[in-house]
Amino acid sequence: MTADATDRISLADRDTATPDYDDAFDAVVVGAGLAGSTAALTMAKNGLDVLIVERGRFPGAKNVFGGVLYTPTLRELVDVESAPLERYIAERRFGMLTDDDETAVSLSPGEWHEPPHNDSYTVRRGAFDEWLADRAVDAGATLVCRTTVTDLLREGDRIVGVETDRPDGTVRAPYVVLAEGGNSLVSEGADLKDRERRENVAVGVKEVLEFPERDHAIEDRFRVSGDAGASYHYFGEGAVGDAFGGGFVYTNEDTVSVGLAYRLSDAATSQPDPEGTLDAFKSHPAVAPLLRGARTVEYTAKTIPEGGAEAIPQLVHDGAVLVGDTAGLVLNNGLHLEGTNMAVESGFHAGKAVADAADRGRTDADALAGYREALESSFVVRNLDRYEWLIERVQEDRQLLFEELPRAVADAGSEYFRMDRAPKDDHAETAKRELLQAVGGYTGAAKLAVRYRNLL
Amino acid sequence: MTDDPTIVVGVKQVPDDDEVRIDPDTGHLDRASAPAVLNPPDRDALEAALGLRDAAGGTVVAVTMGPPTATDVLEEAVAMGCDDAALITDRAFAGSDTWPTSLTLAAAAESLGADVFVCGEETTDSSTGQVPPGIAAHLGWAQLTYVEGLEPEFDDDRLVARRDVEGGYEIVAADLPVVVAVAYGEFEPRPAGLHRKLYAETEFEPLELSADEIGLDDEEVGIDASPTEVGGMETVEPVERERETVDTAEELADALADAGVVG
Amino acid sequence: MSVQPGIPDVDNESLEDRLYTVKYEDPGDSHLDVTIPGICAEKCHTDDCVSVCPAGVWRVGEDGVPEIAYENCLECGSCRWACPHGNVEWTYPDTGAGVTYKHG
Amino acid sequence: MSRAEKAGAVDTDAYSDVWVFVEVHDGDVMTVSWELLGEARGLAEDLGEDLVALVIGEDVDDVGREAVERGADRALVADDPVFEPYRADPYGEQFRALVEDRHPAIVLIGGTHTGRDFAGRVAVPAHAGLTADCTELGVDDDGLLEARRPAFGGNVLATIVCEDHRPQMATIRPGVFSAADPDPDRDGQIERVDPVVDERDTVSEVRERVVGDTADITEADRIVAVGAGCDGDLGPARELADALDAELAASRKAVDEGWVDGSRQVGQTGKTVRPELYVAVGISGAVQHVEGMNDSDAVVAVNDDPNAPIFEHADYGVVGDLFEVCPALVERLREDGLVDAADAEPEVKP
Repeated sequence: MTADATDRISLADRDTATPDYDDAFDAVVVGAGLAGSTAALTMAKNGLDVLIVERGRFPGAKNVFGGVLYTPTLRELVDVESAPLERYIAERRFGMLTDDDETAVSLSPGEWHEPPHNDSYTVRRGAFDEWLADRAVDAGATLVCRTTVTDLLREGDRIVGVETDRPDGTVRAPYVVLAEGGNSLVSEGADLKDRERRENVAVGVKEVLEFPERDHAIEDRFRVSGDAGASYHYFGEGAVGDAFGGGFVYTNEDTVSVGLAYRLSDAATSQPDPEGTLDAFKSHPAVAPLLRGARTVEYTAKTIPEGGAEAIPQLVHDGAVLVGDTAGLVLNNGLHLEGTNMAVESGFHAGKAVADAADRGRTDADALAGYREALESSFVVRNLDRYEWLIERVQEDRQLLFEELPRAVADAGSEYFRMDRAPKDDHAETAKRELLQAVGGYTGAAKLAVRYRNLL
Repeated sequence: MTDDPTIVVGVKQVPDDDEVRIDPDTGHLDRASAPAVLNPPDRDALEAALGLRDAAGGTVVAVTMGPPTATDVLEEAVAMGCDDAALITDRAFAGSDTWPTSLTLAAAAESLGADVFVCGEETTDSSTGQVPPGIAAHLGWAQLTYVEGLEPEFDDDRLVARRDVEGGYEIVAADLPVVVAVAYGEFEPRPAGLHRKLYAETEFEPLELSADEIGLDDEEVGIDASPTEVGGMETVEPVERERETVDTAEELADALADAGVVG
Repeated sequence: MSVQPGIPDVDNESLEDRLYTVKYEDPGDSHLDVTIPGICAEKCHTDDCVSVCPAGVWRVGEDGVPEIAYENCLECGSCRWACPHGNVEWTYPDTGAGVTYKHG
Repeated sequence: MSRAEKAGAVDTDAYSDVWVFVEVHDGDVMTVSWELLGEARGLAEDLGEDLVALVIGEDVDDVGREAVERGADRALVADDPVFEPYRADPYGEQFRALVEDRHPAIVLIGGTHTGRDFAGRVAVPAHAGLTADCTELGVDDDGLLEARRPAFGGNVLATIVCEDHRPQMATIRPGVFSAADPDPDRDGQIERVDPVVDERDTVSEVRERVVGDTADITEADRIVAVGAGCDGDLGPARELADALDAELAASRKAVDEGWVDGSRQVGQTGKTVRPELYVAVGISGAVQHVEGMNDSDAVVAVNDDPNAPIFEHADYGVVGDLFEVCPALVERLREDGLVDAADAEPEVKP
């Protein structure tokens, strides 16, 4: 078998040398999560050359969240309906748990069954984040995976690029968007923010469960059909013991996400370990019936920045901005557990601000200040400010709010509906006394009402 | 004297082992579901080839036989450091068994002017290990299989290898040109450089070569040049096992004694 | 009336089974470490790293210095914040190694 | 070498006889060659053709004789210094010349490293059909070789046939078949064939060959196999093997890590074993491993991961740390007198 010399294929005229990508990109985005991909998409749409550096094998590979994606901003940037979604939220239910009782409130507004379904969907991050990153690539961004940013490049205090864990691993760019999530090693390593106190960080643990022997288990147990789904939130002693936090159960297409999150300071001191707390929560009389016969598909864990408004770091630096969880943009006040909408909104504003600064050829913090201003006037910072006082107060009253009140409400409830041969006046009287005792009589109740007046 | 050797590396796209699920009703491996990745033993081959270039200079070119989607493995090879890469693609290759496959890779090596052809000892999806010796036979070259280490002596047109053999090893010096099949797990594959990975994944275009361009007629390749065919498949009932779990070593000893297996 | 208890029991899987559900690529060596073992041995009596970890990565050795089963790590970072002495060296497993979540 | 004819098809009637390649290094014959002669004896009888042993090496006349005693009707012996130690190109040329001259219908080769290196090389010039790693052989009604091999993974056996190319070649995993005992009364023709190559034509040179432990785990009645779980420390497995008077074997991972020699590897790319007792220590039980030990009578598995697939293929499973379970097992076996006393001379020296 001899190909004579004339057939010899010459590669000499092919130029395959490695180009130098320093300053070939206008911006480098650290992390292909919701904030990172949104920032990249926004900048790309404004004509910037953007490089997204993702440490996972694919966008979403390293990302974990409770389970519900809020898409009001995303809807204006991409066609949300063509995204890989699991179910829209048709019912929100809040359960207050003592060790063995539940008192719950449920909302199922009819309008949530119509698009845009209150912009609330359950998703699988492994699928959704990859889809969102693809939108950014479609718009012209460049994505490189399996590459971890380990540090920032500086000239003076101006940030001029990133360093990665690969050989020949530095790349310069005028702007860097830090979207590395809550475990923000790069931002902290480059002194763009301090390490959070453990009181301001929650540890989250979660399982995705399937029901091998039962088809329609989700439709039957959560009373949903078609693409409708449910979002159950739980708090009180039965969910996370005496820690400050809460539990959740969300319905995906044919799996269920069940998990909880509570402060690291509690996990370190009083609480059994996260896995033990999850087991107890899943076995609670009000939760167990939803999960019987389930098998674990995936067990995950995550930390959530919950420092609120006062813990937001400096968002804008010379040549760099912080977005999403890296900027601590998560609202958790017990009723609202929102991080995804905040991440997308911050990515959007950051992207716009970088594009504007690039038009003016400036990289200094003042030129990027538009990002902070836009964020402060958006729902992101305003919601955090609104509930800033609540988080401190709930911390102070946690004994009352998480143990005594749920117990009192449960006892009052069972008292009010007790079936015996005593007259209803006695039942009503006892129920009222249970409640008043817990809140410290009428004066106590009045004080509480004033103390939490801004909650409604 | 070979001063600027051309080192061609054969790589292949295979289903990802960890993602291959057992199809519950047939008991077969459901390969279609698994994503396609670079054949893991090929990373050792790429490292061996790049190591040769580090030691003695030369050009390293990756080649793969497959459909256009196989370009991904060439990108990974270029990202790891290969100077260039070629996709050997032609409908005529469909249904090839190891005979025409080794012929095609031999033709590609010849057309690219290879002095050394390196590949993994086997692929995880067929694992016959026959293709490398087949390529050497088609070309009439020397062959070095189950190679754990390489030492170039290109000034004397020779390549020295340490081969793993039953019960020990051999040191074998082969004249160039030579086909090398590297043992799996014996090399430390290097991580791709950032700029090279960016170039490979966004700008690099592999050279596309058809059967004709590497000097082969359609009848020499594909199904009608393949001596073997699959006559049939039959499921073999798994061996029945007690599957008895015991808690302690003592209980195990007793169980074995009762079963008359020991004592 | 069925004999079934009103509250079904949920058979929670062991930590080992749970960690088994997550795809993992071993980077070869640990991405976690303690900065100064002496601090763990002499100064630390609360072992917070052990109590916060959702994956049983941290176990205190006899000499008071933690043993780190890094292959179990779910990369949440809890230990880094929980350690009252800031004595945890936390880096990401490199070039995409470590866990890969499908659901997340 | 001329371009192979178009499709390489041949007139199959011009090919007959079953050949077995007898692999010999420095006078030692690999047991797989005798196993193939044992099995091929039946094939030759089914076909009504001769069973021929092909012996290539140096000073190998007595190997030819033993091949006849072990079932061959004839032995073809190519005896020359150029053939020792083994190299692919001289062996390949010699085989090509013999095939062109003698037209064998079937050629069976042991699936050792040398066997695979040789089979892949020689199948090409003859445009032969070659099937690798077979575990079953048969002949169909029109005399075609049915070479059966496990389709990768799962429990499926694929039957490979080679209709109009010759010879029909197959490599067979060591340990699958059993060798016939030599019968001194058998006689058959030992034919010396002239070598067609000499040292000047060769393109490679073996500068050094270091071969130590050539234990044959395929013959062992008891085996203790060690895997990744031992993390490099073979102590517990060796002690257990000594106590049970068993051969030490290994999974591919343990061989790849360099802790145990390749000749002791059980599984798809190693050997098939059929002991009375197989103890898997720290072995996860990948499909490719189970393929090589599934014919064992009793299987014991020791692993600290309750999820390890090996437990599904074991008669007795102990979920625990092998560094505790093995010593405890050895002690208990000795206490109950189920094995020789502790001072039995340990023969295991990998």
